[in-house]
Amino acid sequence: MADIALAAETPTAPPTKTTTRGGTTLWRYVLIRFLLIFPTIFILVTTVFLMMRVTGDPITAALGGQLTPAQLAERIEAAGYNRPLIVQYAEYLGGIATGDFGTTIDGQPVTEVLVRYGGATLELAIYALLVAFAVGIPLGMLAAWLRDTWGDAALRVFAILCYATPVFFAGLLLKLVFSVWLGILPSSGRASPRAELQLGRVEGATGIYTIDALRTGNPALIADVLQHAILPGIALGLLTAGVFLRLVRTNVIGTLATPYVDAARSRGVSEFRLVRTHAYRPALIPIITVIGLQIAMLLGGAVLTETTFEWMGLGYQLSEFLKARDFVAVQGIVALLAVIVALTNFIVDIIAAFIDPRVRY
Amino acid sequence: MSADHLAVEVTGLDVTFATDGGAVHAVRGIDLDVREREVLAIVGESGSGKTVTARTLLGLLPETATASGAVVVSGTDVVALRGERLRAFRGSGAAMIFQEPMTALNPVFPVGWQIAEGIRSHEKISKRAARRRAVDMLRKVGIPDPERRANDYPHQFSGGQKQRIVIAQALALGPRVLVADEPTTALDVTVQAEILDLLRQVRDEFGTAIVLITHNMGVVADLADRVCVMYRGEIVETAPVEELFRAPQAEYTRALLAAVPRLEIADRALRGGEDEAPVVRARALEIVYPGRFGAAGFRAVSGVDLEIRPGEVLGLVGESGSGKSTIGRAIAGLTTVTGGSLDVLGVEMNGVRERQLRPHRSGLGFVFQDPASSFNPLLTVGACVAEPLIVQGEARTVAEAEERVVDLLEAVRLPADFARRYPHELSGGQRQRASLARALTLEPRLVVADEPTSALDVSVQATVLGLFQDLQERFGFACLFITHDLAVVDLLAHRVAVLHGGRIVEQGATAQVLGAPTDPYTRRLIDALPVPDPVLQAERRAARRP
Amino acid sequence: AGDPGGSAGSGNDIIVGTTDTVTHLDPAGSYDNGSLTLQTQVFPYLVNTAPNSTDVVPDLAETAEFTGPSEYTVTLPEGLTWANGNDLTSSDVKFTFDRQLAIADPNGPSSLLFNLESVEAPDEQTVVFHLISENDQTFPFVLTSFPGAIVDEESFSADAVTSDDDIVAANAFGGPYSISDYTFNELVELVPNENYSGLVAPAANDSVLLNYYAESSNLKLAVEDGTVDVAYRSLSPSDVEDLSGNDALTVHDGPGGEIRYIVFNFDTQPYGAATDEADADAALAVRQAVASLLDREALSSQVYDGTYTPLYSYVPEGFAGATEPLKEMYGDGAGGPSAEAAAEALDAAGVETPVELSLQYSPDHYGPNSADEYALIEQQLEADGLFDVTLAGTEWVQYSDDRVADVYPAYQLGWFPDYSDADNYLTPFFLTENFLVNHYEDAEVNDLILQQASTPDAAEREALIGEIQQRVAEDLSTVPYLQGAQVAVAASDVSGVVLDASFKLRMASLTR
Amino acid sequence: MASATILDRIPLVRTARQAVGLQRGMLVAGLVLTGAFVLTALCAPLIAPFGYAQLADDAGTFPPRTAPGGEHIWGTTIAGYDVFSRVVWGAQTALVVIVVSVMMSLFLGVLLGAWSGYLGGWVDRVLVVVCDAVYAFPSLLLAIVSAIIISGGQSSLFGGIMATAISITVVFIPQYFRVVRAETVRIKQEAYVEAARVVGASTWRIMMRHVLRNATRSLPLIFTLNASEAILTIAGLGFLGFGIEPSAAAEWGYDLNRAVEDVTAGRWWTAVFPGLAIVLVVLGITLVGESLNDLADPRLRTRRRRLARKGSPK
Ligand SMILES: Nc1ncnc2c1ncn2[C@@H]1O[C@H](COP(=O)(O)OP(=O)(O)OP(=O)(O)O)[C@@H](O)[C@H]1O
Ligand SMILES: Nc1ncnc2c1ncn2[C@@H]1O[C@H](COP(=O)(O)OP(=O)(O)OP(=O)(O)O)[C@@H](O)[C@H]1O
Ligand SMILES: [Mg+2]
Ligand SMILES: [Mg+2]
Repeated sequence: MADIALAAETPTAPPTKTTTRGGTTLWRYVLIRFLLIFPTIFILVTTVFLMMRVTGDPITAALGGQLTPAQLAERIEAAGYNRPLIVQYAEYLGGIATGDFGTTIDGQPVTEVLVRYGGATLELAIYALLVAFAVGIPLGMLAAWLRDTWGDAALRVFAILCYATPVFFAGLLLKLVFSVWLGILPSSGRASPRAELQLGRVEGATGIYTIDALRTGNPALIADVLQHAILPGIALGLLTAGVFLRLVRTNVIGTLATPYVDAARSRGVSEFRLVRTHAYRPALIPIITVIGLQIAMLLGGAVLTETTFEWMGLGYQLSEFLKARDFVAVQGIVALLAVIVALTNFIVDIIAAFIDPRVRY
Repeated sequence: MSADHLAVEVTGLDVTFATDGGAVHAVRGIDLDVREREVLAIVGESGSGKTVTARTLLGLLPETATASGAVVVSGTDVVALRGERLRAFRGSGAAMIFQEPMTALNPVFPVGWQIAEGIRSHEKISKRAARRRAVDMLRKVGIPDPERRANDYPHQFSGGQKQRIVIAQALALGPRVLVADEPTTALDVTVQAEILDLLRQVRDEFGTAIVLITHNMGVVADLADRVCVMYRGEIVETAPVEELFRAPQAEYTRALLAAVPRLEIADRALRGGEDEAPVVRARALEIVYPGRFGAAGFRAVSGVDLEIRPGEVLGLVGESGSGKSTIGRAIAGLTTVTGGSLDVLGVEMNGVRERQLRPHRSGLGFVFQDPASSFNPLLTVGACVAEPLIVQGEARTVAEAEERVVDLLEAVRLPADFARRYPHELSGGQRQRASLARALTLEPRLVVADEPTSALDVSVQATVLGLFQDLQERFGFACLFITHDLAVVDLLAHRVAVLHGGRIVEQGATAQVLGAPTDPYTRRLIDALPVPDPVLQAERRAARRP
Repeated sequence: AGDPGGSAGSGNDIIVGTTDTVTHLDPAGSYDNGSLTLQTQVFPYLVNTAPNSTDVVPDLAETAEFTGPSEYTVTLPEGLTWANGNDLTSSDVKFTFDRQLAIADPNGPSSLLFNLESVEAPDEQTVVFHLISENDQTFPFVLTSFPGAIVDEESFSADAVTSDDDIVAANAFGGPYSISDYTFNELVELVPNENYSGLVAPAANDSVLLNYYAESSNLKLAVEDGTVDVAYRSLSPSDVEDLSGNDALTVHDGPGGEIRYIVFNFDTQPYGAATDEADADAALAVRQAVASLLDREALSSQVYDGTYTPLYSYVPEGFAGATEPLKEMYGDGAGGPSAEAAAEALDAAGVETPVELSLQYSPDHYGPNSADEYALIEQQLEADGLFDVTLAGTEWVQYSDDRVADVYPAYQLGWFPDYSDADNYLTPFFLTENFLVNHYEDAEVNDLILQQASTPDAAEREALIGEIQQRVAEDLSTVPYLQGAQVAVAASDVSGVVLDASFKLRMASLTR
Repeated sequence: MASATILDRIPLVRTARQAVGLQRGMLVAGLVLTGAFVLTALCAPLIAPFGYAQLADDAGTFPPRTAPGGEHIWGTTIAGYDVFSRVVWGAQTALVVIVVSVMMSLFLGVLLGAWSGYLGGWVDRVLVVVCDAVYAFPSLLLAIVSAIIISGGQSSLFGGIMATAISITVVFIPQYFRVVRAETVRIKQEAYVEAARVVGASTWRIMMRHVLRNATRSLPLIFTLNASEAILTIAGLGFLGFGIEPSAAAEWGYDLNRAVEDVTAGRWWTAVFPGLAIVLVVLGITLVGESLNDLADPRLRTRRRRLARKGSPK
C-alpha cells in the first residue's frame, strides 16, 4: 500500500499534449480496459494455483495423518489429483470460466461458500468504505486547507496513526472501550443470536443483514444489525480513512498549487470554493484510482477484522480454511477475490475516465 | 494628468520574500503608471521582477512576500486589501492572463462553466444568465460555435483557442486593467499574431488598460504603447515604444536591444564543396510513431527529402509539432525510421541496428534544447564531457580525459575548474556551453542542435549563438540546426528547410527562402513574426490586414 | 445491548454459547466433542450414564443387560416415534450400528465398535448385540457415547454420511430436542421434541439457541454482557478466573476427563531402539528424569490458572480405579519436582548430561496455552542443566502426520475420553497395537488390559486397573501431567446446569 | 560550500536540512522514533532484563498476570513472560524481518524493474501485468499463503523468521518493481540518457551509470513505507497464528493475539505495550517516509522553502 500512496501522490500532471488520436473514443478505452481484466485474473489465478500446489495435492495437505495411506490414495484418485499438474490446471481454469471454483475438503462447493459468506464481507467492506469516506475526505480537505499549521500536523499524525494501528489492535481497543468498559456496543458477531435467527428466516434473504433487516421493517432488528456493524466498520474503515486522508490532502495541495487555481483566484473565486471545487475535483481522480487498490487492502484487512469481531464473512472463512489447509477452498476464495479486485479496478478506472475528461487512450 | 485617467498607479513598490537563505529583494521601490486604453509593456531579463510586479497588481503574492508602497489599481489600493474585499476586487478591478493557457484552465470543468463561475463570484445572477454571458464572451474572442463549445473541456481546444478562452475569462468580468504575463510565449508565431491582434482589439473595444509582460521585443514592438525596462528589481527606463527602440537611454536597454536577433536576410550560402558526398541525405523519409493497442500510428514525418553537405548549417524551421525534432532525432538514431531512406555519415538509418551504428557515433554530436536536463545530475560536468571519449574507447577514465576536457571547456569559454562542478551549479547559459563542448568532444562531422537556445534569455542566447557560430567556423562541422525562430536561422544557417505538418514545404539558400519565399506557408510564417521595431511592425501589420 | 430483538433469551428461551465446532451432525461422520454436544440433544441413546453418576442405566431402552458373555440385549418400549412421526423400532437401532460399521468413516467413531460382531433385531422391540470378546465391560459405555446415537433409518443413508441439511430437512430427530433452524457452526435452534421419552426429563425450557463462537474471548464477553445465558466449552483459564468474580454469573465446575501428557517414541527418543546408541535402560532413565523434573503445580497455576490440575496417573481422578502411582515414584515423592531424583536416575544409567531432547507441541490444537505450557516445560527440564531441549511447534495438520511417522522423539498430546470408564484411558494407549504408535509394547500390560475389560466384578476390575497403572508408570510410555476440568459459566438466574462424568451438557434441564 | 554540497548529496541529511518548521518537526519526530526502535533492537540484550522466553530467574518462577510495577515494570503475561522484555526483544525480531525482507525485495525488485523498464518489449509487458496482478492482491493473504508454504507449519526460529521475511518479500517485489520501472521508463526519455545514447554508450553503461542511480532516488522513501508495512504484515501474520512462536522469538503480533483474552479481563498491559510498540514504530517510520516524500515533491515542501529555492539564483 505504501506504493499506492506514492503513486497517487505523484502530481496530477497538468494536461499536456492531448491529441485525440485515430478516433480512439471513450468506448474504445472501456473495451480495451475491460479486456485487460482477463490477463489480470488469469495471472492471479495461476499464481494462486501454483502456490497452492507446490506443496503437493490438497487432499494430503488437509487430511494427511488423519487417513491411512490407502484411504488417502483413494481420495486423491477420486478427486483427480494424481493426474499431471497441467491437466488439473487446465481443468481448473475451465472450471473457473464456467463458474465452478471446486469443492472444499468436506464436500461443499466453493461457490456455495462464496455465496453464503460473500454478502457479509461485502457488507463489512461497504461500512468500512463509508467510514473511510466520511472521515478521510473531509478531514483531508481540512488538512489541505490548514496546510502547514498545527491542525494540519495533527490531522496528518492522525492519518498515520490510523494506518499504523493494526486492525486487530484497533479492534481490541474499540472492544475494550465500547463493549467492556462502556458496555454500549456488542463485541462480536453480525447480529445477536435471536436477531440472526429472525434474519435467517426472512423470505429470500440476501445475506446482507442490513438489507434483510430493512426488509423486515422491524426497527429493533435494524438497530441490532447496525449496532453490530459499528465497531467492525470503524476498525476497518479507519485503516482506509487514514490512507484517504493523506491522499486527499496531498492531492488537494497539489492541485491548489496549479496555475488554474491561481487563475481562478485571480478571477475572484473565493478560497473556500477553490478548495471545494477547483482543487478537489481534479484531486479526486487519483483518489478514485487508489480506491481500486484499496479494495485489495480492504479485503486483506477484512480477514483480520472478521477474525477479531467474528464477522462470519469470507475473510473469516478464508483464515479457517487456511488453518485447515483446505487449499481448494482457499484457491476458490482467492480466485473470487482476484475477480473482485480486477473488476473493481476496472470500474474505478472507468469512473476516473468519466470524471477526468482527459483520460483517453 | 489627473488620477482618474490612471488605471494603475504604483509608487515605491518594494517586494521582499522571506526565505531560509535570507530575504530576497525581488522588487526595489519601483514607480509605474498605466493610463486607460494604454498598453504598457514590462520587459527585462529572467528574474528581474516582472512577474512579481504583475502579481502585486492583483494581490496574488504568496504569504511569504512583504510588499510596501502603494499600488492603486482602478482606484483601489491593493497592497492593503485583504479577504473578501480583495476577492471582490480580483477579476473586476483587474484580471490576469497567464503564460501557459493549458495550465491556467482547470482540466475537469467545461470552459463555459469556468467563465460563468467567475461571473457568478461577482454578480448575483442566475446560472443561465451567467452562461449566456460566457457564451457571448467566447464569441467575442473568436471561438467558433460558442454555444456548443462552451460545454467542451479545455483539452478539446488548441493552444491558441485556449489562450482566447483565458482572455475571455478575464474579460467577462469587465476589468479596467488586464495583466498579461507572457501571454504568447507558449504559442506558435502565427497563433501569437492572432492573440496579439485580439489583445489590441480588446484595448480598443473595451478601453481596457493592459500591462503586458514579455521578453520578446517583437511583441513589444507590435502591441505596446509604452515600455518599462526592469533590471534586477528596478525600473531602469520607461519610454514610449518608438522612443525606446529609436533611442534607448539606459545602458541595459541598449544591451538588451542589441542582443535581439533580427531578420536581416544576409546571404550566407556555402560556396564550394558541391561535389563532396553529403553527410546526411534523406529520401522520401517517413517516420510513424506506433499507436497504442493497435490504434493507427501517428505519421510525424512524411516524404521528406533533405541533404546536408559537409560544413553546411541547415536551419530547420516550422511550427510546434511539425516534426522538426523527430527528424533531428532520427538522424541521431534516437527515433526509428519507418520508411524511405536516411543516410547519415554513410550509414543507412532505415532498419539499422544499434550495434552497427555505435562505431559511427563518434562522427555525430547532439545539442539538446534544455541544457539543464541533458546532464546527468549525479555526474560532474567534466565526467559528462569526457563520457564520449570513454565510451568510444579513447580514454579509460575521466582523469585520463582531463586534458581534452579542459581544452574543450576552453573552446566554449568556460574556466577549467568548471569540470569539477555539478550541472546544477552552472547557470543556464554556462550549461548550454558545456553541452556544446560535450557535443564537440569527438570532433564530429555532424552536429544536430535541437532548439539549443530556446530555453535561454535573449542576451544569453546571443552569446551562445555567437559562440556556436565561431565553433562552427573553427571546426567546420555540418549542422542541422532546429529552431522555431526565423531570426536565429537567419543568423546561422547556410540553407533553410521549412517544415509544415511533417512535410518540407520549401527549402533553399537562407536569403532566398527568407527573402523571397515562394510557399504561402513560409510567407505566413515570416509575416507573423513580429519584428523588434515598432515602426516597421506597424507597417507590416497594416500590410497584412486585407 | 438492550435490544428487544437480540438479547439473551426472554421468557424461558436459553441461549448457549460455545467455541466448539460441529464437523457433522451425522453420528457416523463425527468423532469430536463439538458434534457430540449437539448430537446428545437431538438423538436418542439406548443407555446412558445417569446425571451425576458413572453408572450406565437405560435411557431410550426399557432394559439393557448382558444376556450372555458375548450377548447384550436391549428392549425398547412400544410406540416410540421420531420427531417426524416415523416409528422408532429395533430396526432403526440395527440400522444405526450396521451403517456405522459399513461406513467406517475415517472421521467417524466406528473404531469404538471394534468389539461388535453383529446386531440382531428379533422383533420390533428387541435388539441383541453380539460381541466378539466376552464380558466386555466397556460395551455399555460405548453405547452411551459417539456411536451410540440412534438414527432414523428412513432419513439416513445406509452407506454414506448424510448431510446436515438433509437431516434437518427430514426432521430425523429423536432426542429431547429437534432442530428447527440450522446454520452450520453459527447458529442452531433447538425446540423440545414432544415425541421423546427417556432418561432425561422433558425439556424444562421453551427452546435453546446454540450460538457458535470462534474466539473464547468473544464468548466470554457475550456471557458477560448477557448475549448468551450459558457458556459451555471452552473458555480460556483466565476468562474463567475473571468471570468467577462476576456476581451476575455462576461458574459451574464438573469433573474433567481431559488429560495432557508427553509421549515418548521408544524408537527415536534419546537412546531409543532405533538410534545409534540404543540403550533401553538409558532411554528409561531419560523418561524417568523427565517425569521427575516436571513441576505440575507450576504448570497448573502458571499456565492454566488452576483450571487444569496436576495429574499423576494415566487414569484421571474421578474414574473408578484411578490411582496416583507417579506421585511417589518420581520427583520428590510428594508430587513436587526433584532435580536430584532426575540426576540420580540419569547417573545410574550412565547417561551423559545434558541430554539433548527435541520436544514438539501443537500450537493450534490444544488451545493457545500450549505454547506457554511447553515454554514452561522446556524451562523446567533445562533449569538444572540436565536437559538441553529443542522446542518446536508444528501445526496440527502437519503434526498429526509427523507424529505417527516417527518424526518426533517426544511430543505433546491430549486425550478426551470417549466414554466415562477408566478403560478408555488404557486400551487406546498401552495395548501393543495402540494409537500412539510409539513402539511401546509390554505383553503383560497388554494381557492385563484385555483382562480388566472383561472382568464383570467391579472390585476385581478396579484392582486390575490399579496394577496396570503401576506397571505403565514404571515403563513410562507417556508422562501424564495435567487433568482438565469441565467448566460452564451461566447467568446466575439459569438453573439446571449439570456437569458430570458423562461429559455431556444436557440442555433440557436448563431453565431460568 | 564544498562540504555543504557533499552533505547535501546524502539523501537523509539533505532533506533534513531542507526541511523547515512543522515539516522538520515531523521528520525529526519520525527519525527519533525510528532511531529508538533500531537502537532498542540492536541493544535488546542489554536493555531487556530477561530473555524473551524466560519464565523464571534465581528468585523463582515469574508470577503470571502481574500488573506493571516492581520487578516486572510492564507486568507479566498469562504465561508469565515479562512484558517489557518481550516488547524489547520483539523489536529485534521486527528489525531482522524488515531488514531481510526489504533487502531481498529491494534487490530483486530493483534489478527486475530497471531491466524490464529499460529494455521494454514483450518481457516487460508480461512482468508488468504479473506484478500489477500480484500487487493488486491483498498482501496479507499473499503473505499468509507464502508463510504456510515456506514454513510447512514448522516453527523454528530461523524458519519462522525466514518464512515471514520471504513471504513479505514476495509481497514487496512488485512494489519496488513498479516504482523502479516507472522511474526507469521516465529517465530513459531524459535528455541526458539520450545524450549518452548519442555518443554510443552501451546499454549496460547507460543502465548502470545513468539510469539505475537516478532511478533509485525515491527508494529511501519506499523503503521506509515498506518497512512499516512489513511490521504490520508480521504482526498480522503473528496475530492470525501464522507467524513466529513465542519460544522461538518475541513477536508483537503473537503477543497481541495472546493478549486478546487479557483485554476482555481488564489486563490492559499485555496488549497495550506490544500494540503501542507496533503503532509507534510504524508511526516513526511512516513519518520519516512521508517527510521524505513531501520534501522530494516541491509542491508539498513547505511553501517558505519552495520560494527560497527559486529565490537564490546566484
Ligand atoms: N515566491 C517567491 N519566493 C521567493 N522568491 C521569489 C518568489 N517569486 C519570485 N521570487 C524571486 O523574485 C525575483 C523576481 O521574480 P519574477 O518571477 O518576477 O521574475 P520575472 O522577471 O518574471 O522572470 P521570468 O522572465 O523568468 O518570468 C526572482 O529573483 C525570483 O527568484
Ligand atoms: N513518442 C511519440 N509518440 C507519438 N507521437 C509523437 C511522439 N513524439 C512526437 N510525436 C508527435 O509527432 C509530431 C512531431 O513532433 P516533434 O517533436 O518532431 O515536433 P517539433 O516540430 O519538434 O515541435 P516543437 O517545436 O514543439 O518541439 C507531433 O505532433 C508530436 O505530437
Ligand atoms: Mg515571469
Ligand atoms: Mg521539438
